[in-house]
Amino acid sequence: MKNTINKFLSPGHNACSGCGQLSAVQAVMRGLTSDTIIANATGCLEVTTTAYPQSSWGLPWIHSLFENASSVASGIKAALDKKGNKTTKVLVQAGDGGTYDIGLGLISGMWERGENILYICYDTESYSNTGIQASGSTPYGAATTTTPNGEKSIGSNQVKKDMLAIALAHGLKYVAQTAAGFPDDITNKVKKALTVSGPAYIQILSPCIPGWKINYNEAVMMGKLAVKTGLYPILEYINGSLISSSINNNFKPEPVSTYLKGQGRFKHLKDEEIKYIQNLANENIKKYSKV
Amino acid sequence: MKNTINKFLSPGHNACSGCGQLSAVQAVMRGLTSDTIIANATGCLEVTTTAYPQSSWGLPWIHSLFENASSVASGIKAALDKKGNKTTKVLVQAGDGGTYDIGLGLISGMWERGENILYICYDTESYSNTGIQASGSTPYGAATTTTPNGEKSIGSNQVKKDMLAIALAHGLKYVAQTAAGFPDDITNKVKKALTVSGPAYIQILSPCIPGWKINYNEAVMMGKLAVKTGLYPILEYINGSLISSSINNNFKPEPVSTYLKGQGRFKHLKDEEIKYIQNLANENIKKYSKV
Amino acid sequence: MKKLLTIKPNTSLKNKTGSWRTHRPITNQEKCIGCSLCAKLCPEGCIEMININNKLKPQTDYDYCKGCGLCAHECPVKVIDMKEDY
Amino acid sequence: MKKLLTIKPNTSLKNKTGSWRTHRPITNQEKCIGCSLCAKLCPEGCIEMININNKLKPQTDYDYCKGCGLCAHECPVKVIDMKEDY
Amino acid sequence: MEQIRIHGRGGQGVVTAAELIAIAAFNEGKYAQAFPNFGVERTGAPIQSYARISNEPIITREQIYHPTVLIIQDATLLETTEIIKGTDKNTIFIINAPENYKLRIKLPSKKVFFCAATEIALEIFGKNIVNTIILGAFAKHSGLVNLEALKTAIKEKFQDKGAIIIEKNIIAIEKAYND
Amino acid sequence: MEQIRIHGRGGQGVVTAAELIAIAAFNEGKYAQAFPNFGVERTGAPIQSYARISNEPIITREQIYHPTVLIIQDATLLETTEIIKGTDKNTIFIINAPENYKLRIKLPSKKVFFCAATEIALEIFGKNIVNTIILGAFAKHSGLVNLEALKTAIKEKFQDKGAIIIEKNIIAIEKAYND
Amino acid sequence: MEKMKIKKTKGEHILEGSRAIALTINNIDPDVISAYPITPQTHIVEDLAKFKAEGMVNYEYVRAESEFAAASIILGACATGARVYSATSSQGLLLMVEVLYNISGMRLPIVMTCANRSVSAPINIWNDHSDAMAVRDSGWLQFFAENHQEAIYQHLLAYKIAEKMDLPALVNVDGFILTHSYEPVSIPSKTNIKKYLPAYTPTPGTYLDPKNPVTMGGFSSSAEYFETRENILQDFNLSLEEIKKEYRNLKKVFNFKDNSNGLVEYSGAKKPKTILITMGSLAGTIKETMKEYKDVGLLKITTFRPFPAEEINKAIKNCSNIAVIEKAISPGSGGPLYNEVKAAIFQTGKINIKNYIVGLGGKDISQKNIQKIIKDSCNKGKQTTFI
Amino acid sequence: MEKMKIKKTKGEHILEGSRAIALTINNIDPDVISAYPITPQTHIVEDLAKFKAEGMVNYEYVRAESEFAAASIILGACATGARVYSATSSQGLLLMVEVLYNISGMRLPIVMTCANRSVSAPINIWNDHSDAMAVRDSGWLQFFAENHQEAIYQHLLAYKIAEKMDLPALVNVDGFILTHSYEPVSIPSKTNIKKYLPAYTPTPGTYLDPKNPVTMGGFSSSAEYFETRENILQDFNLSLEEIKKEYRNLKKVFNFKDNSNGLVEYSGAKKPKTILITMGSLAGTIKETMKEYKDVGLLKITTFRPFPAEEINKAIKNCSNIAVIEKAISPGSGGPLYNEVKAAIFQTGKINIKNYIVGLGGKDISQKNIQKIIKDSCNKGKQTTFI
Ligand SMILES: Cc1ncc(C[n+]2csc(CCOP(=O)(O)OP(=O)(O)O)c2C)c(N)n1
Ligand SMILES: Cc1ncc(C[n+]2csc(CCOP(=O)(O)OP(=O)(O)O)c2C)c(N)n1
Ligand code: SF4
Ligand code: SF4
Ligand code: SF4
Ligand code: SF4
Ligand code: SF4
Ligand code: SF4
Ligand SMILES: [Mg+2]
Ligand SMILES: [Mg+2]
Repeated sequence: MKNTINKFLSPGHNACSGCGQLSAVQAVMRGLTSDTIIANATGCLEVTTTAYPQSSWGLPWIHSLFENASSVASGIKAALDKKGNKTTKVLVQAGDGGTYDIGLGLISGMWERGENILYICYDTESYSNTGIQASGSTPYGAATTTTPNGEKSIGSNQVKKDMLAIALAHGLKYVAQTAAGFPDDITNKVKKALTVSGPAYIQILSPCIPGWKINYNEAVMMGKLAVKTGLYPILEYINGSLISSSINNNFKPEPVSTYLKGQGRFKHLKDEEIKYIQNLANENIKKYSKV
Repeated sequence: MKNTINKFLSPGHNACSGCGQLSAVQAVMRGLTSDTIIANATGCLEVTTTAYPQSSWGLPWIHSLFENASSVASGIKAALDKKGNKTTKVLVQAGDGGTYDIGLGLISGMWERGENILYICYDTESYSNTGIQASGSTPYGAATTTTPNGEKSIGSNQVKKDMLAIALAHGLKYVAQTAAGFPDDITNKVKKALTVSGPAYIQILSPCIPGWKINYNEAVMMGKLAVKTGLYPILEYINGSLISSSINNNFKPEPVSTYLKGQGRFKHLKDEEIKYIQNLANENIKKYSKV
Repeated sequence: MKKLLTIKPNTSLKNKTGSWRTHRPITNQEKCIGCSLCAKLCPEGCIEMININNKLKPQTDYDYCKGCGLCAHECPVKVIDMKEDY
Repeated sequence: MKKLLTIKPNTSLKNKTGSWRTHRPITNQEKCIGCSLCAKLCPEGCIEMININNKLKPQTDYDYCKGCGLCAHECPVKVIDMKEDY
Repeated sequence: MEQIRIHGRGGQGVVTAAELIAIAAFNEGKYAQAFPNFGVERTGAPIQSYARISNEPIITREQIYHPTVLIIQDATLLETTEIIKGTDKNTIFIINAPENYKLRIKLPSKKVFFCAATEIALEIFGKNIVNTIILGAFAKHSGLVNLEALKTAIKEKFQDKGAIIIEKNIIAIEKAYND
Repeated sequence: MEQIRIHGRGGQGVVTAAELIAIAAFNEGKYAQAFPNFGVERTGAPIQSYARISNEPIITREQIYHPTVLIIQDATLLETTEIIKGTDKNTIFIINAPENYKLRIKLPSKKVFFCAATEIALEIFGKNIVNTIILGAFAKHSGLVNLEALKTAIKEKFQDKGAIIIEKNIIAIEKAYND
Repeated sequence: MEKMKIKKTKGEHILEGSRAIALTINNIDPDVISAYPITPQTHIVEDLAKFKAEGMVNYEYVRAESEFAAASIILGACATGARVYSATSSQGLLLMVEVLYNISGMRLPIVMTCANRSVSAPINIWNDHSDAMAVRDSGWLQFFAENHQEAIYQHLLAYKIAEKMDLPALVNVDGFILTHSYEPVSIPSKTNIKKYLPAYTPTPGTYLDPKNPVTMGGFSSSAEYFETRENILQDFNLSLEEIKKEYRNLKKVFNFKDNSNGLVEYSGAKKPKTILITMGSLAGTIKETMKEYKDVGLLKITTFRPFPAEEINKAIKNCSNIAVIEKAISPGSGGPLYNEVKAAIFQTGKINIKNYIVGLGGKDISQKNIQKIIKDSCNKGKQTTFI
Repeated sequence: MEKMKIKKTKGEHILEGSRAIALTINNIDPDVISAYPITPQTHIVEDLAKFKAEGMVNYEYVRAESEFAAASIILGACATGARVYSATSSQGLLLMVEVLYNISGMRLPIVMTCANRSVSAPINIWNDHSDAMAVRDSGWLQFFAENHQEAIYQHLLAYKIAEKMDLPALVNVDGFILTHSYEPVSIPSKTNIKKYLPAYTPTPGTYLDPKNPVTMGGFSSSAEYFETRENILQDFNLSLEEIKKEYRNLKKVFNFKDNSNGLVEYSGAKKPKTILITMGSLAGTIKETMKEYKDVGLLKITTFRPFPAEEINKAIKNCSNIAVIEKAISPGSGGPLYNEVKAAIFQTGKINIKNYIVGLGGKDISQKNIQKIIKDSCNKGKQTTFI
């Protein structure tokens, strides 16, 4: 495979050394063709790839605001429709903050319109770009700068919002979840999602070096561990049915403690909380098992 | 029952004669105690009940904007929490436009915070207040002023967004659907929802005289018909499980045509579209049957 | 100094919407079975169930009744008549 | 008249992020099994699999490699070494 | 410049009536203007609308304080003097009420014309929609627009509503005009 | 007024270094100011920060164009003259590099001091965190703050990070100072 | 025959203002329309939806779930090279604010109608200029229309200048007063509009196109940002001349005459002692009132952004009193138009200039009110008066 | 001993600006805090979250999912009688706009910090005053701080005036320059603050309370709306005196002296030929630069809303040149501060007043730049210069 150096996303960007999100983006790009337009929300990806007058992007790419990438994509789609252009794909890229929180209303509007747009959420489980504040995706127990651990705090006391369920509630034909560290899976899901007509949603767990307080070389390992513990299974829904899951016949879960103890954001957790999180994993394993 | 004249919502409001929404609101009020604060979104209910310097409300009541009633309620809750007030209930009232569309992002944020707030959506299936434009709740085939029927249009070509599914995707402990015309059911659901700790959502179909193009005396009839056809079943979920449904053992569906033909907004529909809508009802009947 | 912006509760009682009415609901108290449905459904909340000879009977407040006819339409025993009224 | 606000594609190639590196990945081409994983995972996208004697081998572009060590950590046969480099 | 003020209730087509006057006058080659004064009230609540007719361009936008013609679509509104504000001895009053209707307030002018529009409406539409009907009386008594122009206006304005509705309205307006 | 400019890379604690200088000077009874010059770059990219020390209140907010002391936390940055802009023959240079380090550009002053901070860092922290260490050299060679004040500053600033980290940093800074 | 002649001079149709605007927009031939309903803008977008439903138009009509979305949708479409349109009002405009600044910073030639209405709290649906004033710093061209016909021409002008200068434009029409009123008007034909406003063809490399894949909306350094802002201010200044030029052109193509030069319109006394300054539909009522005065003139500001400082200076040169009559306030500062006029004519030095705040929340402005203002404007005394 | 003495005069701590603000807010004892992170406001709200996590504070800290929500949350809490706080910046402030107008119209005494930053597009995270200027008509009091200490006092003043006048207040602190810098500062104690700012006790019947069930935010007629707006303008005017009074009071309670009267601060030459006018942290750099000039003075506007027209008139009375140095533009109009100053001193007549636009998008403003401005300000010629 000659095309690992991807002309859709050139080197020279300013992301952290070892960034899990950028690793995932590379895999997404391999799933696209040059006949694609990208609308990107504010966040690490946008900030680190477009320091004027330099851009890493090789595809037509636009950033407007933090919360409106989905509506911007709808506008792009309408303009293409008006031109009678039926081939060009429209892709949204946003972080978990732009997806779970500030952008959710506009995403719902886009999904409601039923437009043929693929939405990709790079889930760093916090607002990485602004210094690791909690988002709706921040998992229970994680310390962030707005949910620090302390005398009266175990870190975030909210559980992660279930974006997949929300996407499914909108009747999306293609909904999937995967993680950095599974590059071929990511690429394949992107390709598949693009064949579906109507809105599609892919969420990719993207370990963040300062956010998770991990070493530069650990992003992929953490992505894999999240999957292996059952905390972040790889899932794929078509027309609302779960058609594939990493929680399958061969699934032998790792204990969540392996995952938690490797990350600075969880290092304050006591046994009790770890048990609670193990329970969340166990529930996932029940819910998403596809045997 | 002496208290049918409800001091929480006095007569003298300016709603249309025969308004289905106001009929429903009366039933909701009977489910409350005086220890309640209401945050109300912009819409018919707000506009017709608070023409300065007159108000129909007998409870502490606030209107801020169209889209933010849920966040305003969170603020009210936080202020009560700070005061150590554990008894006062907080209620949000909004239309379908304020709920399905412009307010959705903020509702999601409120639900995510898990606050003990009851949200009631009066579903007129359009923006009644501004002259019957289509909302995310407008059903397939309905003519509105932004989805008029015409040479190239059968009315709204989008299907109604599934707000209940979205509420359930947020893990709400109490989610219910009912309709104007079932006053005791509404009152009971409100009472029940208020006993749940955590966010609750009740959606009430509220036939609108000019919106549905029906006679002044038909709002309740239409609410009942919507239930009887299976298009708008009465539903109740506790902890995510459907615990009661109007689609039960004794359910004998009326054909949707009875419902559609009684309403001006559907009168342009051809057999084909009526069939499609009958199908939607049939799917509901399958999905929500609780035998 | 700040003009008072809040509104006192239940002040819409000053707005006698009875003037909107073109038809007036007339209830046959005799035949009424006292089910309260009309009172519960009325969008104006202007029907009160009162005790008449130990039976609950609806009493319509014509100061506010807009004459929509909902009560008449829904009365299970059809004892409310809508009469022209203007 | 309007200043050009758009940016030409792939212009970040001017930004040689190799200078950020404190460690340099050194790949043992002999032992490499050519699985491409390193190339697929590198966040910089600066590893290219090239044909060396009819075998695919990774070639790292040190102009951009930030030295994160992800490739080394993930190489299934552990043939990438991170060497101090500053 | 002739100034017409119309009082009625939400849902009675008060605004449409003013528009029809303006369209009719325009079709007769005059300058015309119509505009509403909406409240937030719904069907049933009192509202008003305005129309102006002139041989000169109409540029003012103020509401009508001194109407040449005052149209009352609903006689129950004639309970306070608020509604007849700005009228004087020259004002023409067109009131929807039977000929023998007893006014509760005193009107400043003798030019008071009744039109039993509700009766006609119930007869022709089966509903109390009086706005077009009363325009028949308006045309007859004010002479500000002629009947033909009004009919054309109705055809234009109600185009979307279909032939039957147009026809009924034309019958109704003729009836009021010839009453 | 003494002006200190620090160059380094994101993640090396460039900003913290300036803050520590300001805290130390303040603790010695002087006026002090510190502020960063952030980019959007992440860990690894070149950034700079500023500190001022004075016996008078410091009110200016301009960036530091003519540093009294220039601290280079990462010698690889010393590749272009951009970085030494505004320095002159009086500027004190504190550079993280081994004593025998070969500079690729010419510096305008003789007051160039090397500190093998990376070596010390790897030894003490096992990581290339040099910001506090190089402050030891700064204290020694510039004399602008004394070692004790720096140590107190570290204790204050790193309070949240726990005793072990504070201790290690103090050992490291002492080592650099006494080197 | 006589009848036809009259009709010709006064317009070919009698239409509701909203309908007149909707028909014009359709003739302008936009590619993408998106909007969210709000009183009193609703009739415009309902008409556009209706045209679409009837299958007689070419544009894509995208239903938005909020004004924030509507503005973002047309942003995306315009960035893909489409000519776009939206309309809003009041709360809708306020909700869009972040997007509005973004659009102008991206230099997208978007045209939007604002059916002017007061802003909440308290909530009120009637006309004033609070909404337009709230976005006076957002980098949008702003036009204010006196009547239907002017509104129509301003929409053409707005597209022309927007596409020429790469700046977005807001056309302000007074809510209800213009949007819900009927009056005679001529709707320019598609063919004539094509002559004035050819199809929109942005320069390759400035929009989203897979064949020319550029990056839009990148992150900007201080130096870049600074330059960009200087550039936009310059272009606003340049657009003053462009507006005058294109307004002349507009008159030629559509064969009409008026006193306006696109920026301002003076009417009334040749040598006025008092000049009234206002914007929008109120100008009509003032003109009617002025007929009885010999020494009063009206300077109607038709272009509020860019602010026509030079034109104002010229117009007021020899008068002694100025009354700025406006429908908005900036709490803690006063009337925004008043302050901008004062700033513009600063070098004129001492002149008696007073501020009248009228019509907030739709309070009717009668000819009597105007008479009172004319009378009061000669007196010294209170600078700002609410009438 | 000597050491302690110095420390006393220059503040008791050396802190990051954000930390200093967070500590002060905590001492002000708010009931409810809600915010959404945005650079460069983040450190303030992170600190407040940290205090909360450490269990040493009393406020409720509500995580919001957007700035629109954060503003609405504090609105709801304040309407329930709570003292509230939020902080934001740039895009966040723009996203809040609809809520901001609503808050002021509802007359809720909310205090918010704005860590001033440029607004997009293009996106840029550094300091200027574009964000604050974008809400200049929103009906919020606005203060601008030069340094940490002033920022702290302004927060106290803001709460005081807000609660007294029922008006919301925005305290502007330059992003990064103040929020991310360390300098000596004194944090007023809880006890002292209580003396100046007692607990917030709104009048019964003006807030949400089941025991006194009033309706808030009702629909308003034209007449009502008009009155409400007149009332708010009046109260803004009245607050000018209140600010002066309460600033004097502040000095007394916290025992400090400066040249400011709360509205403006003059420093420099007694009889200046040239007066520079600016807001915020730039004043420091200017003062440093001015030390070398004999005939130059600086008028620092500390209260921008209400705009201190009278104070400005007094200060500039005898000077010949004015240079308004500001960090924002209104495209199509010029520098907003420049225009407001010109409008305020209109009656002064001809004076040489020039506008210098500096620091947009965080472009550093050096003392050299200021020297250049001082030199240029005496010349006639170009009105507006970007430096
Ligand atoms: C309206 C608005 N509020 C806040 C911000 C500041 N902001 C920019 S990116 C960001 C967080 C991004 O988080 P996420 O979407 O998860 O992307 P990540 O950086 O983690 O990849 C925030 C809070 C903004 N740009 N606009
Ligand atoms: C930001 C904003 N956009 C638009 C409006 C105009 N508006 C007010 S109420 C309303 C529709 C209300 O619809 P819904 O929520 O369904 O309530 P209903 O009136 O049908 O009961 C609209 C569009 C507004 N007030 N604010
Ligand atoms: S902060 Fe996290 S997401 Fe952002 S560039 Fe660094 S590692 Fe990637
Ligand atoms: S428009 Fe519909 S919802 Fe609104 S008051 Fe009338 S009937 Fe009720
Ligand atoms: S007619 Fe309508 S308003 Fe009157 S009492 Fe019956 S239901 Fe109520
Ligand atoms: S609904 Fe009929 S039977 Fe029941 S209480 Fe009313 S009038 Fe009586
Ligand atoms: S060290 Fe990191 S940046 Fe360098 S080649 Fe390996 S993965 Fe890529
Ligand atoms: S991961 Fe290892 S084995 Fe695979 S290609 Fe890279 S160096 Fe070779
Ligand atoms: Mg993230
Ligand atoms: Mg509705």
